[in-house]
Amino acid sequence: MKQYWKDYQKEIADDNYFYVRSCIRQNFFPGAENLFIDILKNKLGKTVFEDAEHTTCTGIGYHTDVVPLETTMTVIARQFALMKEKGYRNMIASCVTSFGLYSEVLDMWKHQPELKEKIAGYLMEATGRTFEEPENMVHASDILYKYRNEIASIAKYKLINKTTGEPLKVVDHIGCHYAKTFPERGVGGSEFPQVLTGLITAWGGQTVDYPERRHCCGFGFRNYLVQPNRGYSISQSKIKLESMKPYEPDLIIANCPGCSMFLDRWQYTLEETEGAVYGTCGNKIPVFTHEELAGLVLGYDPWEIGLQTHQVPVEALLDKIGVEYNPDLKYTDRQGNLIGEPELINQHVC
Amino acid sequence: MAGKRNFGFDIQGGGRQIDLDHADTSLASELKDAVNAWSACINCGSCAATCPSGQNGGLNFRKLHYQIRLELPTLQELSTLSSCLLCGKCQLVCPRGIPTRYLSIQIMQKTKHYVRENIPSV
Amino acid sequence: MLERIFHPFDPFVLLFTAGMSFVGTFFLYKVIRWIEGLSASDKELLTNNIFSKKTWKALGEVVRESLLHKKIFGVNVRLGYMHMSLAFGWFMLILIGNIESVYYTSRLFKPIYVSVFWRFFEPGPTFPQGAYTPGFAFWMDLFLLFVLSGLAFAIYKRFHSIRLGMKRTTRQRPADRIALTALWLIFPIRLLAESATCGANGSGSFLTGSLGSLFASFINLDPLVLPLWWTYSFVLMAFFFTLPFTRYFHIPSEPVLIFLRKYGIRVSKESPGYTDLSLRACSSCGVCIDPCQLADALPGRKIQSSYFVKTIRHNEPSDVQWDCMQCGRCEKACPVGLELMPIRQNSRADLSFGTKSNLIGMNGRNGQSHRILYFAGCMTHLTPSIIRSMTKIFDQSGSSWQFYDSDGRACCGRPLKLAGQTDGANRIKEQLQKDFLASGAELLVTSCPICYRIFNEDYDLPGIRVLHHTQYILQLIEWNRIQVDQSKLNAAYHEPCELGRGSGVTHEPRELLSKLYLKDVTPDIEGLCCGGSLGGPGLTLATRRAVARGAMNDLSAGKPDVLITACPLCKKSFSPVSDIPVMDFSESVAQCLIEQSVQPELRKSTKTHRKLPVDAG
Amino acid sequence: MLENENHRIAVIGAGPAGISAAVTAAELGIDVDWYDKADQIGGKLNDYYQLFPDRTSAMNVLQEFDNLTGTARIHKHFGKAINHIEKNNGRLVLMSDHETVGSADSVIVATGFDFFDARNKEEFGYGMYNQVITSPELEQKLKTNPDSLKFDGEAPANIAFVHCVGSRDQQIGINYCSRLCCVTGIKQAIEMRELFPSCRVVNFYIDLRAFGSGYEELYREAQEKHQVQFIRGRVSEASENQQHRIVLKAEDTLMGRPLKITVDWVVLLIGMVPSCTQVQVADHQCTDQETGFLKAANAFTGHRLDGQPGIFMAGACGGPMSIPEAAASGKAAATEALQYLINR
Amino acid sequence: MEILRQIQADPRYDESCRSCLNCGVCTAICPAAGYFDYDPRKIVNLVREGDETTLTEIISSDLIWYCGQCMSCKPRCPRGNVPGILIQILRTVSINSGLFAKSGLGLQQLVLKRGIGHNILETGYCIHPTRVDPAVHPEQGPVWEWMSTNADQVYSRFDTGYDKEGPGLLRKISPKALGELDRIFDVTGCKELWRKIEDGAAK
Repeated sequence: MKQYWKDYQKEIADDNYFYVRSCIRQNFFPGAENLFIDILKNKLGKTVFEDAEHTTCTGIGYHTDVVPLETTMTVIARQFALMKEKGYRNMIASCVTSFGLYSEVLDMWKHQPELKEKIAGYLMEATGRTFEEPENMVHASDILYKYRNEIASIAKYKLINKTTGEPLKVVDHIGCHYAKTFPERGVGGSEFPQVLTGLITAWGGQTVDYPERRHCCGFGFRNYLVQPNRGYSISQSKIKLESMKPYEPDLIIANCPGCSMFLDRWQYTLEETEGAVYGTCGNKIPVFTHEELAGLVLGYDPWEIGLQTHQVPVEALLDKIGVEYNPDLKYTDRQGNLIGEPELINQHVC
Repeated sequence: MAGKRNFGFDIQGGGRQIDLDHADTSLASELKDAVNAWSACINCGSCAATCPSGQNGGLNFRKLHYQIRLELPTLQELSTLSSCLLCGKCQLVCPRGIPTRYLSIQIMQKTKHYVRENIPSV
Repeated sequence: MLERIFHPFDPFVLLFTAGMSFVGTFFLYKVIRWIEGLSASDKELLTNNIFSKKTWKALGEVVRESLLHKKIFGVNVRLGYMHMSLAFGWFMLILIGNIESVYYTSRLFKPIYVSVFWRFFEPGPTFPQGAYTPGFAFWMDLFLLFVLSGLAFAIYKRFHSIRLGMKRTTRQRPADRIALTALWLIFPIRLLAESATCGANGSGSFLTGSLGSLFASFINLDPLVLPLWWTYSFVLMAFFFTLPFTRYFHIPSEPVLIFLRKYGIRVSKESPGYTDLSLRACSSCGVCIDPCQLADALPGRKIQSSYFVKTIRHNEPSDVQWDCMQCGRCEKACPVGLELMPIRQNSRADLSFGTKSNLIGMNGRNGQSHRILYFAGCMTHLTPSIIRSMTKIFDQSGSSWQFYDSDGRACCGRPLKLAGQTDGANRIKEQLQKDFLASGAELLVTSCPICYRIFNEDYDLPGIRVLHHTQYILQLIEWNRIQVDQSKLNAAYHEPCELGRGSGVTHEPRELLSKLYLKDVTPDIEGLCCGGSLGGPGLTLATRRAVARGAMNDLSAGKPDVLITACPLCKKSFSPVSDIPVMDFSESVAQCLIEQSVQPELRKSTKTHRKLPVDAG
Repeated sequence: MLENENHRIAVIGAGPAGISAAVTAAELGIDVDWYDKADQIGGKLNDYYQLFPDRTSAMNVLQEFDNLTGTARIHKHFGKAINHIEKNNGRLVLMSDHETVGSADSVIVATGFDFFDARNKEEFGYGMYNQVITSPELEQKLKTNPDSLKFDGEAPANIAFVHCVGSRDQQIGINYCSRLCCVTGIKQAIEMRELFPSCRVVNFYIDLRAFGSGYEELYREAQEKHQVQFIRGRVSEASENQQHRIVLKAEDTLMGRPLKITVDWVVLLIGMVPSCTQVQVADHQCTDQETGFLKAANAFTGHRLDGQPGIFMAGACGGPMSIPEAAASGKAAATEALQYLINR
Repeated sequence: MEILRQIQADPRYDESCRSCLNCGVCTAICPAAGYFDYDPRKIVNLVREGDETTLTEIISSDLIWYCGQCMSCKPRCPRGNVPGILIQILRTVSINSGLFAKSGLGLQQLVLKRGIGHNILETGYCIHPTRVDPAVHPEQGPVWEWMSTNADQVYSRFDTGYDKEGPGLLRKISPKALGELDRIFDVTGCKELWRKIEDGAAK
């Protein structure tokens, strides 16, 4: 019997994870990673370890060509070393670019052992550490995919429109580096990865298949990071948004922190520059990360998991699902004192 | 609040994608009726290879002919034809016997006003 | 007083007079428009030459062509006689009639009708006494008979043109039909009218007299006389009134053309007046139709000049303007000597081709100058063996030469001109001219008749002689700069249009042929077109092949072993349809060349500064 | 001539190759045991509409083949797939999964090919989008129900043919060229233009390999007479829009610019892969490591399977082949088998 | 060492630049090809052709700086090439040879090095809330402005560990870890690369 990519299941370890964080995710979705750890520990009862010593993987530096291959490899080797020292074998990357880069590095070491030796030498010379490759290397969204049904079973909300009873139309956006680089490292391969669709359907929603579904969000590293280049970045997101608009999606989820951020921010920018709005009844389309989506259905407080850090307001969607929340706590600090509000974008209510 | 702010970058970009759904093929159909064997081209490039104007740069007849069958070329692209010497070498080397020299004349004739009005220099 | 001037008079003459004055005024009006429509320089030519002996020369030609139609005689005797009898005969009738009237009235100036209808006023000598004694009446009858005989031919031709030795003839437009009928009626009715008059008065000469007395023998002619003269006058009027709108307007136009042409005026975009005159001067005789090779290759497609001239004369849209090969065979045959090729070219809209071309000249590319500049030409680059042969010949001859367009980037501009793109052509000309002069060469040799023609016709190259390689090679042989073995084969020469008819280079190639080959078996026919012509962009490959096959057949009449031509394009056109080898002169010369035949001192090395062409097959 | 009458040749497969092998052997006076997994002759020929390059009806060709097979020397044992050959002291035992079906002195393997499973080229959305079909499916539609090719009851406005699906593609581990998809695409493009004159037909190709006699002429006819458009560039992805039309992305490599078109039908010109019922011979690997097709001992000199005395291969089980080629190789294999029996 | 050799010496060369069919699947879905006058297929070809002058030309031009590194080209190529990775190689060679400074886009490496590069060594993160200035990131919108101006309060709401040592959200990376990073950057030649960027840009 032939195996089609769609049905392809990758190997995902079931416990004892070594977790490495994502620069972008921490910056722009500060609630997401802690939420993820919390779900694993307290909802699924798994062991997750985060090492205070781990650093960036230098991925952005690598893809903007200011950090050479050997350097990135050695930094990654160092993360592996930390994992080994703490006695873990299964690594979870929070960032899709990190994940892709780890995969790339492991693949190159497989084909060029001498390169691996060289890097081991560098690492030893620079830090005196030794490393071992992880036995299992996955992205955070893979874990949620693996336990999607468990999560569904203890979920408080479903991805269903409270009033109409219709399943929510959810756009899934997969970070390019999740599976395009190595199809066999993605659930369902590179063309139509199932990793997010799995979550959406398991939690009651329905995935939207639109023409530009596989198109890149347009981060483009140097093409965003240098201001005059940003036209490239925004035009790519625009292509996606225009293509999905007619399907009237309720929500976009992405497993890549960069994509989540850009699909969120560029909607704001496009409205500012072109007056374009891509959601229904004059609203923009909320963009969630996979952790945030899980947190939402599990009934975490929207403001505790950081939904207020999104530029696109989420209230309309929360109401649609019927999530309880206290508007007054949106912009408060830990103690509940108002921090001061960003310029509020007026909301249309359907 | 439609389209007011400028963030210092161009959202549209080059727009290089050929969009066959909206391409203007009017010129193509005119030429189809005017020049026999016009669609028989196999893009071997013989015409462009032997073309003196091609050697001097600017004109690539194979590409122009091919493009017209897809979409209406830009004024600049069309105006490259005005460096055509009508020497007719292309016609003698065309493996599909397309009267390329006449094709060249026909393209010019049918786009004359369009090009002249918009590029006085031509 | 008036009474005296208009004497003798009868009301019927008014019809004729009206017609006559109408056509007269119209003609004058046209002449003025034509002259207005001349470019400044052409006007100058007119004023400078009108009082020179050129006018007399022109007059002679007018007599030769407009009256005697010498050229048409050349093409076809019967046809010539037809035209001549009508034109010359009628002219004589008018002349003699005039003299006669002057003789009797002893008045030099009097209304034209007096002489035209003289027989009505003066019935002539009594019959039969004076009938056969040469006198006015006698001569008048003689020329009337002459005209009538031509008329008979004309009528006959209209119905069985083939019998007159013409394959095809022109079709009539409605206006032409009326005029034609009128024209046909004029002389029979004149015959009747005169005969009746003579019959009634018992006078007249051998024709009118005898006919008159014959009629008189069984009817009373008196009541018929006046009506017949009325009819005659009416028919004349009808003819004159339609004339300006028909091809018969060529009758007054042609002489004007002859004069202006003699003054050196030629067809050009700048002188629309002259072009219009030329178009008017075409008699649609159809002589140009048979020589056209496309008449066979493109049956049914009316591209021949006779048709084409008619369409543009009446500003009808033409769908054939791109089909003519411009071989010039029709132009050569045209009895009126119209410049059909330039007319055709100018009818092709200027689409500003070539205007942005930027030829990278040799000037500056190469410091050292050589005596000879070799310009192979675009087409020659597609026949590299010609280039190789020329290289060999140049080197053998020890000439100091330079391969101008070794990179195949240059173009002479003639193809643009042929396609009516004069601006582009001129632009190229300017660029090359400058470059040629800057090169310091004294001789420009080209292998391509197309280039040769435009270099000769349009380029202004003081101090540089332009030769086609056939001419150059012949000189080399005559000066013993190279020596050739005569081959044992029989050869036929295909004369390239642009070289032979186009540029008048006819002698050298034949001379060369006789030196190279055992026997010259070229059939004695006007040079044919190979079909490859750059003149007719609109022609499909199939048509071109058909033309080539046709020409090939005619050329192989003498069973040649090899077909020799002097044009790369002709070579390319014939090769695929020929079962005997087709060669350019340069190739056969290179073949028959006796190596090392030249005195060493002539063989100074010329290898420097010369790029050999890459074989672009 | 062969004296010993009780020699028997087995022919496995009743496609063009099998037919001409069986018929030739019978004509040469040998008894033929003829096996095929289907229960009628013709193999895939049964599913075809018209055959390139001259577009004769497949049915007529099949009929002509069939007329040849009426001889008494041919013994049909249809409806069983022979997928294994054992050797039993000199005789070749034919087995259909572990069950002995018969035996022979010489075997001609003509099991043909399978079509590439287009679901393995996910980016083209085959199996996901209804408007994406394969060339054999189009052949079926043309043959049985052309009306099913309408889109929303209307004549389709745009149709795209995608070349090299399951050919020349490292991503799916098929590096060889199936050769015949090109001309199939050309033929079907013409048929679509004739069926729907108003419809634009575009072929996306990488290299156009019109290798057979009459193929190039068909290509030109498609361009000139039928105005079929040929765009040089492989389709990169197909996705469905809201109207369930298919949006294709490719590069027009001759323009050097990306290109987008929305079409009513996408026809994937799928390549040929080894048949899943391809015969395995005991204790011996006789397939090509690269392609998986059967491999002759010496492709230049004959059809004998490598290291398999008495076993010959014919037709597309040895690699992509046109019908005439398959038939010819069937004839050749049969005569080789006969020589083998004589010299034995 | 001439350009082609440098390119081929890169460990990523073999996986990224095999023979090319010129089928164009890469360009077809390349986001940059739709936006810029850019054609990854041609890049692969130019490198395959290996003409030194052309190669020198392209690595001195903007051409190699358009790619957005999305790697969409990787899974599609029938010959298993990865134009996106080949671009990384070309960029590395361009920087090492100093030619990057000849093109406007190449010159941007300086900004990136001083931005991202320094972030890494100084904070241990590629980007940090304190270093994404709303003033130069207007497109980030008012919410980001709110977040970065009130970073302490906002981030602390989600993790008390914010900007403190020990695990947690945007924790302060220990001097020890930073020290190790710094040595790695030394040993593996990143600092060397940075020097080249600074020098090249200075010229």
